[in-house]
Amino acid sequence: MSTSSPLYAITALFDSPDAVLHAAEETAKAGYTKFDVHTPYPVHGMDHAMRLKTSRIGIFAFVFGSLGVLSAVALITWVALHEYPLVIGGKPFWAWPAFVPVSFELTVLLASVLSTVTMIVFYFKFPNNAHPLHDTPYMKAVSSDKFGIAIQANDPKFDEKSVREFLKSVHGSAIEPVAYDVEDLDHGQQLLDARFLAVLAVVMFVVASGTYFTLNYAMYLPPFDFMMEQNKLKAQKPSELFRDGKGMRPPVEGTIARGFIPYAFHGKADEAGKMLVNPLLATAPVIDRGKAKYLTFCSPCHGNFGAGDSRLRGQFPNPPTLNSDKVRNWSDGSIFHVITDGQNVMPSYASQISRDDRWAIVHYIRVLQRAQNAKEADLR
Amino acid sequence: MTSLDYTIDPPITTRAVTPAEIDSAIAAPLDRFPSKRWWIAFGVTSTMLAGGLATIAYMLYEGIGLLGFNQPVAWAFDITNFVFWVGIGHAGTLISAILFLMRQRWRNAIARFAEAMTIFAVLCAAIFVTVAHLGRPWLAGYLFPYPNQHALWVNFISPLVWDVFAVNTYLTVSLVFWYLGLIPDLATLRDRTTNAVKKLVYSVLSLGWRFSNRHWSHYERMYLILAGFATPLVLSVHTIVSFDFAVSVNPGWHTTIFPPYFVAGAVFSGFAMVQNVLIIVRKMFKLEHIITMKHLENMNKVMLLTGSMVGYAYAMEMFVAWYSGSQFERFVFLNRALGPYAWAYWTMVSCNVVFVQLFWFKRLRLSIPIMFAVGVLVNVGMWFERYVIIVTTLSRDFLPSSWGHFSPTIFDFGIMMLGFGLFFTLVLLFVRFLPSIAMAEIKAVMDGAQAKH
Amino acid sequence: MSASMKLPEAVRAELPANVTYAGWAAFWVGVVLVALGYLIDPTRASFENVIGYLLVVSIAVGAIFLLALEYIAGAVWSVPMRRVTEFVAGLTPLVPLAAIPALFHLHDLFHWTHTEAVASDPLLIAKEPYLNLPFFTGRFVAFSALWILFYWLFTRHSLKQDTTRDQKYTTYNVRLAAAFLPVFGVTLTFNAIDWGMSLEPHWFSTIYGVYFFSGTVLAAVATVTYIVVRLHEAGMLPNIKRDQLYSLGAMLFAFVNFWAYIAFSQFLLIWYANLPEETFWFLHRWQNGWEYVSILLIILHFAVPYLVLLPQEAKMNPRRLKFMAIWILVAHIVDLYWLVMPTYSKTPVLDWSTFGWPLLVAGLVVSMLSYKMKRHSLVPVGDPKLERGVQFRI
Amino acid sequence: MWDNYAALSPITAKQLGVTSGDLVEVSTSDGAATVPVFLQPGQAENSVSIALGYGRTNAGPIGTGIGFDVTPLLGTATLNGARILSGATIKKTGGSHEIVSTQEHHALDDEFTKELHLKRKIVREGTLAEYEKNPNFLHEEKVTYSGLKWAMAIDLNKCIGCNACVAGCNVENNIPVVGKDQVANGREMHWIRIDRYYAGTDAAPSLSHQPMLCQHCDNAPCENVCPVVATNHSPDGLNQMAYNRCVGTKYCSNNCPYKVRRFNFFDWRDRFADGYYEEQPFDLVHNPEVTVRSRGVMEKCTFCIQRIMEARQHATEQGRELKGTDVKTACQEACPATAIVFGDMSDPKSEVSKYRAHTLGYHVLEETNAKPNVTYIARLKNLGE
Repeated sequence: MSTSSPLYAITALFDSPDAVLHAAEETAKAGYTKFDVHTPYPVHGMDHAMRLKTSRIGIFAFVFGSLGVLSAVALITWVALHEYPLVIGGKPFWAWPAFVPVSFELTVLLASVLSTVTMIVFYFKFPNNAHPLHDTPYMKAVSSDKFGIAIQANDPKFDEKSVREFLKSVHGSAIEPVAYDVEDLDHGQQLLDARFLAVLAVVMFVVASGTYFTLNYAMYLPPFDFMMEQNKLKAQKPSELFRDGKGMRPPVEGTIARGFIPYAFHGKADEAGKMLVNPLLATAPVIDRGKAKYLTFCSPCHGNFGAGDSRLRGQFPNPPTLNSDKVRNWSDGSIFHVITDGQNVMPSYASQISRDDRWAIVHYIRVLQRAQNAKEADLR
Repeated sequence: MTSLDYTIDPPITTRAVTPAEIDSAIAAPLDRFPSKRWWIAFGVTSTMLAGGLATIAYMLYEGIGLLGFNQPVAWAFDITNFVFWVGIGHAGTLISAILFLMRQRWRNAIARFAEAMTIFAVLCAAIFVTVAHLGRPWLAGYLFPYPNQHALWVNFISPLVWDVFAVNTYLTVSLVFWYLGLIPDLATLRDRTTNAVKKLVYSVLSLGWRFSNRHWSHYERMYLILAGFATPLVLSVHTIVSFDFAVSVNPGWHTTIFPPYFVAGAVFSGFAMVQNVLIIVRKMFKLEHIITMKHLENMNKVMLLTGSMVGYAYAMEMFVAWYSGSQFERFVFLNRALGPYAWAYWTMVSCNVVFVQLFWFKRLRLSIPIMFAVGVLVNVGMWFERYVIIVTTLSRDFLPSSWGHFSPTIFDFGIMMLGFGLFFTLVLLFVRFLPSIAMAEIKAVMDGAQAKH
Repeated sequence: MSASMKLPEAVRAELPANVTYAGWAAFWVGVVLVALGYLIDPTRASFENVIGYLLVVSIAVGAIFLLALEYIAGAVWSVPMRRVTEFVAGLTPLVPLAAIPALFHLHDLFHWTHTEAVASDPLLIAKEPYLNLPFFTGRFVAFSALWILFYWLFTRHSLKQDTTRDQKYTTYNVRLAAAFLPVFGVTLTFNAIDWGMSLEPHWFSTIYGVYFFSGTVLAAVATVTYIVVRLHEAGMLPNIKRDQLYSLGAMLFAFVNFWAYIAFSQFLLIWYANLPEETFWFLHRWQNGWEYVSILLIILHFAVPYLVLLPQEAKMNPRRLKFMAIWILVAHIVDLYWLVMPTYSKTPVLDWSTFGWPLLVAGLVVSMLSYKMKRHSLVPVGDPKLERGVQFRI
Repeated sequence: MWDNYAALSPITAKQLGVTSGDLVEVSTSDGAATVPVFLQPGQAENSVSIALGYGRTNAGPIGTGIGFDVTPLLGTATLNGARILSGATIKKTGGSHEIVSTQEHHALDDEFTKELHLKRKIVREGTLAEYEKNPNFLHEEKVTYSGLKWAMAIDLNKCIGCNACVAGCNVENNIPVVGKDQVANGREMHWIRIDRYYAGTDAAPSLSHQPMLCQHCDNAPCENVCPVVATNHSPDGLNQMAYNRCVGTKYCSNNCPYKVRRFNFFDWRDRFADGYYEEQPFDLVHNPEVTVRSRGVMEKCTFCIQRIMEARQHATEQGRELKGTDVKTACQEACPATAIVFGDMSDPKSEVSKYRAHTLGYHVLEETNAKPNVTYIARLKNLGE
């Protein structure tokens, strides 16, 4: 406490709550506004004596509580009705009685924690360990069993001599000046201090990345990866058990699977064109089906109307039109064979398109061909 | 009965003490090297804790099948211990919040201690309901609602999610409440100590508190508001724990009286635990003049009251099970009293309802050995209450084909040890490092503490 | 305590004549309405009689409970106003009278009294050892006798203290209170089961007794609060300060919350488990117009009192307390109506006959107060805790 | 039941002074074997039945050393001929063997627990005469739904209690074997089980059995209580499990009135017999369409959802709506008596709808209002009055 540093306040100590209450009343009456009373515990009636306004912290609690209930209801409603509605136990999606407990808890949580933080940070301007009163004999006294008054130097009516006399007049003892520590001078609220913000940023980064790592990786690390590595042989996975290393076993030679009809004309386009006959009748449902399959599998190259004018034109050898005389004169079997076996750069579609669907496509191609080359009779 | 004089306020301490004496009496254990007895106790509890942690680690490695539960008794020691510890945690908030709102001045001497025990007990409960209970505890994060790529949230209809919210809220609010009360005391310790390290720690923890009346004014209002929030919160927490059972369709679990009954039971067991620990602490730290016989007697009276409420609930359950006429209900309650777990049921009834009736007599209420014994029995009884509710109900429910028996394994006792080890270790550390009685609050209610105008 | 404090002298205040007349008028109008109701539709009248009976029980027996609570808790704030509570409890000897008309119509009220219905219903056969007329009547007589006995003992000790100023009577009453609380718990519960729950004999809920208890305390505190505030305003209770009023307001607030807590717990559990054996009771109260009564009940009995009494200032504001006391009494009557009447009628019924019993009871409370005030001091001057009670500060 | 045993009627056992678990020596003219006793009400007096095929010495990690070899009882003449022998004697040897059964035995003379399955209407039965007189002696509530909704019906008249459904389900759904010690602790994993109940007296017992599996309730109590929505309802009426989401609170099992949920207390596959399950060729044994569940996860009957999905895929390929008849569950296929019917209950013409509408159809534990989708057809007995 060097004498060169500026004065913070003049302090005085009192021995009983009555004495300090009386002194506080007198101080307020004398017109001092920047003064404070320090007591080891709250003394009843002091607010009135110091002419303090009733604390408004209750309003914060009410606001934060309302925020809690609203955010809970909003979150639950959004989840239950919009984000992922699930049928649970035959209950309605918005099962309001079941939402009451969580809403209540969030209300209490936000109201309690946020209003306490508000009080400490905004009303008390804490954390602040650099106050001039700290580490003074005055503080040591009022933290145990004495009662004190400090009239601050920045009070408009402050005058060291008159304050000392005033304190003496209200029977204060140990009247002492308290000065600012040099390093205390600029220390007020330090929430926006750069160092504090830097620490905060580091903490945020560590917490955020830790949470991310935990939620996305740590929970599934071995040995907790049980269901990710299941002891079962999935289709097309290898198996060490078999000499050829294939998990899927090929059928025994000369056998065919139930319901499977082998295609006898692989590589025999001419025969297929001669021998195969479309087994489906050109009914409306068949043509609709053919259209759907055509638009799915054929149109990407051959175009929506079979004109060979898709967006792929120019990227590859150009897909041919299906409306050419050549194709129009093909038999149904030839078209079927090309779909089944492929031709030039066109691969086989046998695995994607079922047999019946291929025949339906053939019907639809006929429809397209006829539409592009309509005779007058068709228009009637 | 002439000894009682109704015209005067009952004194707070048994002999006149000055505020400075309060400070030194309470801060003394913090300033000296712990006694040999403390080290022995600490050794025992930390060994229990270590044993419990080893059990948990082995379970994590091998699977929770190490515990004894089965189909149909899929909950047993884990949830019994969870409910037990949550229950213990209820005395603290009751003392600190509800008795505060009722302006029971005697609560000031024991509030700090009870609040600390609340926090420790809720921590124990949280451990049981996650690592000792879940089949895949490493996925416990799924119980929290957080945005994720599956767009899947928690089931807000499930009572277990309510539990997550309730226990976490309770833990957080209790911590805030407890810490708020600690701030002035930490500031007092800061100003008392001569040790530089302690001074630094207390300075940081006390956040720069300086006993300013401009702060006290907000502080007192905030304390009142927190008490106002904590009161419904404490009811809601054990209510929600009771919902864990009562929302089910199982006869014996689905009983509408569960919410108030569980709350009463929780307060009952919590008071028994606080009373037991305080009896030891006041003796060890020579605080008999601050934590007086009157405190213990009042706690015993609360135990008598809540114990009788629990007895009322047992009787109502029995009566209404009979009155319902439903064969499932009737069977379950007969099965409790006469079935394979009848021993547990009658242990529960005798410990919770019968023994506590000794407290009708003032002499027994004031006898330390008797009240200590009854307190222990109450906690045994309350543990068995949860055991009876969980195990007997599940072991024989709707389909006789699926009935079963539960018998605990050594690992069940291992996790149980974890709870007691953790709790008492934390209690021992607490009495060693923090003021176990709220100094500022005691000073505020002593004779002559307030102005007589 | 300081010797400067002057102990209050015995206060002999009388209600103004017009208030007493209004009380008697309300009483007789109520009696006429009830009698007319019985003449026109005895079944409906007996259901309304049950509401009236439960209302009297909750006010009178609730007041005895408040007396016991003060003694057992060693509370001091309520001592200066305890006579009011005692006067309200003075209704206790009249409680059985309120049930007598209904006792002659038990057959209209209770399905389980129909032997032919019981014979074909396994559930009712199972309940017969409890739900039968001799036992029912026996319980009614026993409960009434116990309540009157405890009322008589409590007030006798308290009144004796006015003259003797002997502290031993306080000790007597503390012990009496300890004995009363278990008796209160059991009798109130089974009385509620008898007159409320067994109206729908298939339904059961273990929390029913607690539910009725929450309403009981609320009704008693509201009655006492209203009278205390009115007497205070009339200058007859000068020792009551904002601090004592605050305690009354806090009790109202606490029990409004407690009621909501119990009511919601019961509803949530039954809604959630969705067992037909329980849900039908709530379904009756959520159909054919009863849903509006249910919603009204939530607003009347919880939402409004909660919001109005929430601020600290409101709990000590005499005008607001007076208003909320009446409000809560009305809500309590709606609560009883909601408990009882759905058994009588598929749709809510409301006309002149509904008001018979509330008027009768209100008149009775005023007349009882007027009668008692003429005979006894309005302040328990001999109570050793009186001085502390007067000095009580929050 | 883990081992084989000598089934004796309670009355015969009382005469011999033995009870379940006691070892007895059974001898025939050809030889003798020591077997534990298991009381079976309904077994004919003075007779004993024993299952063959146990007590093998070389049957792999699971089969070796399980049960008791009773082949010595069979002489060369009987080995290939009739297996019904007369003139056998039984002698108590002292000593006992722990017999592990998935269902507790309830004494027929304990009034407290006796015949609860009938009192609770879990198993409903009538007599033929009763049915002829009044076909509506059971009452069934009718509910209407729209859209495809899966349901099952089990005809208790047809069910012979052979356990083929249990085996079929185990194979289809990758259900692990848990070992005798775990079965003893009530941790068997079967998704479908045959519940059996006794009624009457020791002298004249009557047996009821009932296949019990997940009932896929409309108001499933298990779904409400799951905190992580790991179990919920599909639009086609299935009560489904998301194994990946399950954290293992086990509340669903507690709240299931039928106790059909099964919990993986361990990773059964690495636990049993030194990780025997993880060896080759067990990856080939497991159905690739079904998750191999890990420890800490709850599981239960899915109504063979993998088959439903496959059928739905075929239907989509063929450009048509999925029909109820497209799917057969594994238990249904395995049932030799066609007691199990599965299909679309929204289709009034489907077989399962007819069963649901049948006057003998009932749901187990209707009191709980769970609205199950498994209908049982009450068993009629012809007492030949």
